[in-house]
Amino acid sequence: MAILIDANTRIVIQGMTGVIGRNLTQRLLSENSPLVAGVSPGRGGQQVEGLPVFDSCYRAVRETGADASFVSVPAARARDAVMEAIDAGLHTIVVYAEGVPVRDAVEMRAYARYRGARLLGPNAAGCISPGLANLSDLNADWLRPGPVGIVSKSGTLTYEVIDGLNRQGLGQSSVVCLGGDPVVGMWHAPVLELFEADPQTRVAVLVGEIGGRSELEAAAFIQRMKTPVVAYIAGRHAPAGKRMGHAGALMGRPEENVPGKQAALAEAGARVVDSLTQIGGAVRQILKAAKLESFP
Amino acid sequence: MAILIDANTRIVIQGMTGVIGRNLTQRLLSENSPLVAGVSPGRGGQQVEGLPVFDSCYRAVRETGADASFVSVPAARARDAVMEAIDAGLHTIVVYAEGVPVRDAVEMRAYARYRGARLLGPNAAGCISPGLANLSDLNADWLRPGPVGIVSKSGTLTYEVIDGLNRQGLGQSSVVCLGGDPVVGMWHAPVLELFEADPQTRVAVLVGEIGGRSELEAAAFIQRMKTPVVAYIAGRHAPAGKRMGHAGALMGRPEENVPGKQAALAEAGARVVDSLTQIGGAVRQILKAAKLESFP
Amino acid sequence: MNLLECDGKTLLARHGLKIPNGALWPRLPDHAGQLVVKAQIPSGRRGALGGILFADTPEQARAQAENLGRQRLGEHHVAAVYVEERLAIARELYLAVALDRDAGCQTVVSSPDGGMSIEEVSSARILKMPIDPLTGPHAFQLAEVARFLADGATDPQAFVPVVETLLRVARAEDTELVEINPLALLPDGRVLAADAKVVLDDNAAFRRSFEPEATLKAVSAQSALERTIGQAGAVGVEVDADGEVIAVVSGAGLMMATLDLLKTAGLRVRCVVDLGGSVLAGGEGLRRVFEAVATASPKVTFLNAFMQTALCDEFARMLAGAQEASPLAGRVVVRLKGRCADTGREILKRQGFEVFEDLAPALDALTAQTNVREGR
Amino acid sequence: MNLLECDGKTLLARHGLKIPNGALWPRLPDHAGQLVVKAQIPSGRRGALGGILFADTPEQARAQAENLGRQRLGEHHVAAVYVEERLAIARELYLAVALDRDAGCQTVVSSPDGGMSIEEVSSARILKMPIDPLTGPHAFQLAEVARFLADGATDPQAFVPVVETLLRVARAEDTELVEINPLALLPDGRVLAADAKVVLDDNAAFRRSFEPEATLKAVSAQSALERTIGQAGAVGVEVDADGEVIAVVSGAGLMMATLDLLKTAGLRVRCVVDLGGSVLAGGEGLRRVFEAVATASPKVTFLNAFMQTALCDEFARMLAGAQEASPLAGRVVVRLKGRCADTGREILKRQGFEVFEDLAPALDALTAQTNVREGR
Repeated sequence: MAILIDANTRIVIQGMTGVIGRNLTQRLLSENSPLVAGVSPGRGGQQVEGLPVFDSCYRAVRETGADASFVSVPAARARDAVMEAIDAGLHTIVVYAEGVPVRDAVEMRAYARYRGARLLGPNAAGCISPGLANLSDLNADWLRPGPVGIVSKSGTLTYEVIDGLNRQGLGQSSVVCLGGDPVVGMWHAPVLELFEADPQTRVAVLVGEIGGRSELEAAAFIQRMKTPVVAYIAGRHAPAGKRMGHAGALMGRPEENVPGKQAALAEAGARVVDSLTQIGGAVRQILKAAKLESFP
Repeated sequence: MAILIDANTRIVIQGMTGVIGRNLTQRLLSENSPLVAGVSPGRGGQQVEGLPVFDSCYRAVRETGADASFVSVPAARARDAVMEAIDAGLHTIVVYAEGVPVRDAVEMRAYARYRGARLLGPNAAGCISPGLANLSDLNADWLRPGPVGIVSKSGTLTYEVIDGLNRQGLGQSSVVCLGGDPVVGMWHAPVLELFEADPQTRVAVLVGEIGGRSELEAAAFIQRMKTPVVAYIAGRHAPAGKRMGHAGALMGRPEENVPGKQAALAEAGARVVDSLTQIGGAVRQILKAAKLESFP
Repeated sequence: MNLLECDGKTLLARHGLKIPNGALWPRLPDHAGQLVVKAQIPSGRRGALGGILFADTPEQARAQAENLGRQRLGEHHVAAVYVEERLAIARELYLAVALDRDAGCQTVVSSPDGGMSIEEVSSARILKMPIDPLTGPHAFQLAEVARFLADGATDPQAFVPVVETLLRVARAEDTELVEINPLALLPDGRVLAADAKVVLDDNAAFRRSFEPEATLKAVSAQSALERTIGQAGAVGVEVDADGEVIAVVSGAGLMMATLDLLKTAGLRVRCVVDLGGSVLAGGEGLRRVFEAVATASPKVTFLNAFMQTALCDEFARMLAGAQEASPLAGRVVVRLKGRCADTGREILKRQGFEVFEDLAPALDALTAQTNVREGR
Repeated sequence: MNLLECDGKTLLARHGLKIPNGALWPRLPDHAGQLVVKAQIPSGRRGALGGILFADTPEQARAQAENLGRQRLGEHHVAAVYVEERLAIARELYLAVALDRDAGCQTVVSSPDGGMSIEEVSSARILKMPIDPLTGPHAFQLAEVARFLADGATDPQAFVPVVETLLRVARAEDTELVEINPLALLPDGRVLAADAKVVLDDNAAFRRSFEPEATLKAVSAQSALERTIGQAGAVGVEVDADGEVIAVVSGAGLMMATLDLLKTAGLRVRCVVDLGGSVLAGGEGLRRVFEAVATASPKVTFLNAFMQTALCDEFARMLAGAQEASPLAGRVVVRLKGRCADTGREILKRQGFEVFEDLAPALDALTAQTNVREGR
């Protein structure tokens, strides 16, 4: 099992004929990710790496049964691309672009919620279910199937988490990167909800950062969650008033800073670690303890 | 128990200072329905039967904690009244007016679904949970608490169903009238879903009519439903091409006529009766059989 | 309300859609070339019925129009005749905006294959594009419809403003259907509405300024009896012109169920009437409904009223008044139940009506003494 | 981008909001009566700092403005001086449209109690009205805000167009915040924006035509080092002016985590840099980032890069080139991991850098040889 995407997912790349789109196409095909088509208005009928390119998401859905999209278009065009994807019925959508106007992000998010689509981003690395499907900027070679689900805002930070798990010999069920902008489609909690329902996921790792209430909403859900959660929040030493690379990472009200989020998560029953480097070990311990419990 | 409304519901009447609003206020108060306020723009500060009237739903919600509304305004003003009610957080809303433009009904319905509000109507009698709360045009004196849930498009037809149940000595958990217009907020299926989850409801009665797909969607849900359902569809002998009093009751595609809907419901496991007068007896039989099963 | 072609086109033109140069006879369009003379009837089979003629000169058109205006085509009297320039059409397409009651939105229906009934077009050649009521149409939706209409053969861009305008018409005029079939692509690239079928939402009349030019009566599908009942504020549905029973019922749902009960019992029903809330509320409308019923001289009038909020005794008094003003000649069977119904029934018994509280005995009385159709 | 009052007001006026008659000194407004002379600094405490002066004559205003323009108020250099008519105000209100990142929408914030910081107003006197992004503002929402502002004391209708316009500004100009405090109700019933605080979304600059008139540099919260790094296409965050370590990291999330690790290890960090995708993609930006870092002469530069898609050997070659063009004087500790990282590390070792594959040994190297702050 996995969440959000699996081997039956049918992926399109919006903006496939651009440089980033072509590179991603090559990579996803080399990884055997279930990529079926591209969408580039005005370029319908062309091919990229043997895959058909359509003028619209509507046509791609009609001709290929596509249901997920990696939106690889410039920031200024992301809104329309996402709205069209949602309208055409693509229900898992990743917006890679950084620098999307927040008004556009607001509209994408509202439309996705209204229409029941799952939107990662803007400014998101996307999601990957190792061995099944890749709808992300992450390199599938570094992951392997396993019992750990990861939900993070940041893509680069996620590499580090995966590395920590690899050291412990632990693979991933799915890895989900939500994006670093102040307004993004999905928050941590609904992803945790999917991990909770996924039999493969034995432990969930939540990686958060300062700013916004996503991690606090997640804490409220963790209180009712059976799957154990390891949580790490970045930005403890961020100087006040500065945007920390992610437009959304900004010191805010006390509960939105590291101590506030850590406290909420710990109180909800998550295993909170102070350092990035402690995540792998914490996951290993929980799995070990669970095994001892089930085989006394 | 009951569905949609109960003794903890806090009802406002939008248009309370009008003639219909005042009459309804008197009646609901005489029935001890939990009515808390009225809303009439420009009349904030007035009182009706000792209840405060507010200028807006926002104020009514803030001052009284209201969560349900009976919209008793002229058809031309229904859209704005409903949009405001939804926006202010009233989550169970009945639109009584007949003759609402279909564009307005379309917008109300979309907004209610988007924001998670439960909308009955336009052209709906509303809903009532006997002994607990009345958010309808129905007279509470004719109902009493019991094991039967009723969901119907029509209010007047519902009187007849209640009469049939009364003859069998059977009361109601809740009675829900969806409205006779072609586009209304809730359909039968989500109400059945609520009945299914309600421990008081031992049998659900579905009353439908020709036109539209609501009863067909309900049939799809009944297949997974444990609570037994008795179903009746009006309009078998309606002449083709005529609107049968309800703007939405119109012979359409074969599956939307009486034989088509009856077949879908019967196949899904509902007990389908041909005549209005057979509903009470059918419910009685099902309850009797269930009792024999549980006390062998 | 169904508009005739000429009014539909006027409505479209008002919002900026191009239509052929045309005029309602006895006027003629100011056009030098060939003309088309079109009977204004609400039927898609107009051409097959001989309702579309071609004229080389204004004189010929005038003669054809005069002749056509006197005809009956199929079941329709020709209400009016519309004369317009004859177009040289390169391609015939289909474009409509239709209310989808189940999806709860307007839907753009388009096909590159126009000129025939849309039911005859294969589904692969039809694109249905639902328009979200909260966001309205998106630019990429218009582009997709335009691409589908262009069908790879012409520049899609020419269709974008047409689709956009048609959606604006649907919204601004509160249409249930606005259909252009064919949408004509001319050799010079212009796109024109060569026909127009428009159904307006009557409930939105209060916010619409449009007044049809052609007479409406030919368009109305209502019978004379239905119209009279409608003018009194109730809803009448004629079932069988030879029927013996007219049923007057206190509500739409119960009306349908009552019709089912009567027909299942083998009775021949002339008409059913839904009194509706406004009629129940006041005496004048009720009196006029009963006047209309009386003029139809039914052998049996069945009044089926079950009222939990309105008062049955008041209702009975209004009814008694109506009976005195315009008496019903045949039997009157009454089922009256609800608030203060005992008094109400007493009042009506004194009028000589056969009065019951419950539906079953009332139906028994009806079937016992009325001719039941053979082979029920 | 934060606009100064004068530019904020220009923006509001462009959309039709009334503002006092004013001009940016050395110009003076064409006004006969008393004047207000206002220092243009991004601080809500401007009045308390002596940044608002009143003048009876243009001569007095000119003298005050000249003096004020040379001053420093609190931490701010006065960027510009704005002179406007002095208003007779009947009531001071508060109105703002603020982006609510958590609700994911614009929210109208209003209070009948303006003129002070909104944080000082009791919550019962503040109305927050979220605006749905799909439907936009409803008429009944504008009416509710207007009623709240009127507070039963005046006609709400005067406020409806003000609220509507402010929402139009927020949408058309892509604002994160547009705040009018006080919103002035004059004795004659007019409503004016007596102050304006506007924060624009920089990401939307491509679709906005507005050019601020006043100098921006005073508004920018960026340090010189941050600005230089920003101009190279990366994001620099200055942490401690006396810090010894500059960390350059391959991504925003990892940058934050790296800062946490360094600080927790007791190191004093001058600045952290997020290289971002565009810098990683090409040599020129990377060279300029390293040039900027070199000019800051850090005792230690820590490069922390973990890349799964970009190639580490190419990255190392670009880095070597940058080092040759503008060498870093102090120690350079590198953690390089990812695709083709073996070759990359070899290249960087040859540059004399201390190179590691994993984070832990790199951190050990940093703490072992760098001054660790006392009392960590």
